[in-house]
Amino acid sequence: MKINVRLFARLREQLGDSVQCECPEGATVAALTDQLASRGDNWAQLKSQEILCAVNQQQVSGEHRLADNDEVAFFPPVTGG
Amino acid sequence: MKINVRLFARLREQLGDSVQCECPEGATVAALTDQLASRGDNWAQLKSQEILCAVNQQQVSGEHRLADNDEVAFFPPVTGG
Amino acid sequence: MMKSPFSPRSQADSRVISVQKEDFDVAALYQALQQNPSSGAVVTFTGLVRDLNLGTAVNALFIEHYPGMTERALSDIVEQAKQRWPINDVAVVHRVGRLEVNQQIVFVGVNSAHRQAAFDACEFIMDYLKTSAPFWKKELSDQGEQWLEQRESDRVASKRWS
Amino acid sequence: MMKSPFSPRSQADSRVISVQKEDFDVAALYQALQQNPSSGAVVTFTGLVRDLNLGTAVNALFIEHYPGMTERALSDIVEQAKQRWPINDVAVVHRVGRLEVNQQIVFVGVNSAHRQAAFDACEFIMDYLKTSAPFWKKELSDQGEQWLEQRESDRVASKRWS
Repeated sequence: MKINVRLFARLREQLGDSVQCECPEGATVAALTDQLASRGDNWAQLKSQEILCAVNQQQVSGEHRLADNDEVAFFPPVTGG
Repeated sequence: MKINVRLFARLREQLGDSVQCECPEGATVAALTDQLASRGDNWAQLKSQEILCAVNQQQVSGEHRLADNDEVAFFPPVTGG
Repeated sequence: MMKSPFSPRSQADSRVISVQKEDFDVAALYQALQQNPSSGAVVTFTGLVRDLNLGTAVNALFIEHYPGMTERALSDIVEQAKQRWPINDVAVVHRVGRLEVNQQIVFVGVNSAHRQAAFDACEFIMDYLKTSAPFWKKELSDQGEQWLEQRESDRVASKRWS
Repeated sequence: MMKSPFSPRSQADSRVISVQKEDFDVAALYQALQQNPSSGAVVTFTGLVRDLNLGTAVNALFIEHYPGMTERALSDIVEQAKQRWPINDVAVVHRVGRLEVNQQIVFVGVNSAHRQAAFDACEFIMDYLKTSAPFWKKELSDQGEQWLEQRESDRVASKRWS
């Protein structure tokens, strides 16, 4: 299935705005994170404890199961206000 | 000595804006309150627990000793804001 | 540019304390509080005349004060707030006389580097004002005139800071 | 009369949630919050760009957000506040893009019958916004650009409500 990955703040600056991934049916967020982390050095930081993940604009944990065409966002802790 | 008594809110409406008193040298606020209370019915309420007293615009307790020409104010609990 | 009620900016932090019949302009008061470059937070409180109090339909309020003592009490409260929190500028404005429903009664505005100090100081000033500044409110309704009683909740609120 | 951003007054209480590049007008936002006759209290918070952060002289901020998710997160936070406190109208405005020192970043305004609910809800919204709305700040100083880290004090502040 096709997954649209978006990145924000320092992740966006280091890894780019967005990337398209192919994932096996029923993959979890954790599996997608592993797949992205294997791309090389800077991508490994997605596995850091502090990086947050949202699927279709709702925050989720690693066990969340993905569906075709999901929008998955990775970002550092928020600092607005 | 001469004491200027001022009244506020419902005390002012019932007893008048102000009144001049003659007090013996070294009289306390409590003594002045007794003296005023003896004027009759409506004046007795000055002895109520909830009535506050200020001398020269600073809140004081009954033991406070008065001086000539002091301004003494009696008023109910405040309700501004 | 609008004249700031806060006197010279290069000087120490300013205080505005005013007891007045006239309405006040929240926009101008806010603007003055916004101009301190070391303030990251501005908190304002405005009290209004409500149309309903304890089940009574209110037409208007009449507010009496003790000229001189009121200003002194407000200064004391602001001074205490400045000693307790790292706040910069403070403005307290309270109206007296007859006020109609929906009109503004009181404004408290505080700025500070950080938001928690600004929130706490603003609440503290309002809580103390409610229990220790000599103002009295009379409610005017179709049932007649009535001096308000101090609320137990206001006594509790001011005690939590001591 | 100024057009109110709060749509029809006779309807249920209103919410304004806006994420925008443009500056906002605190006077207009306040005026809308002041017009509810059953509100006796209006509390506003405004966050500003400070000239100094953790010892660094700041020239400007750049704020990034996640369009769509940010608005949804702010709506959720306001909804939670409305469930916890008897508040009436709420306005939350947050700017994005480049902001200079002393400029306005964020506004939260709440009205309510009584002041405690208005103060608490306003603080709650700010505390949750700081830890759960997807905004990121980059600081621009003479030392270069730097993404800010979330403060421990902000995590603690948001936990006190749970």
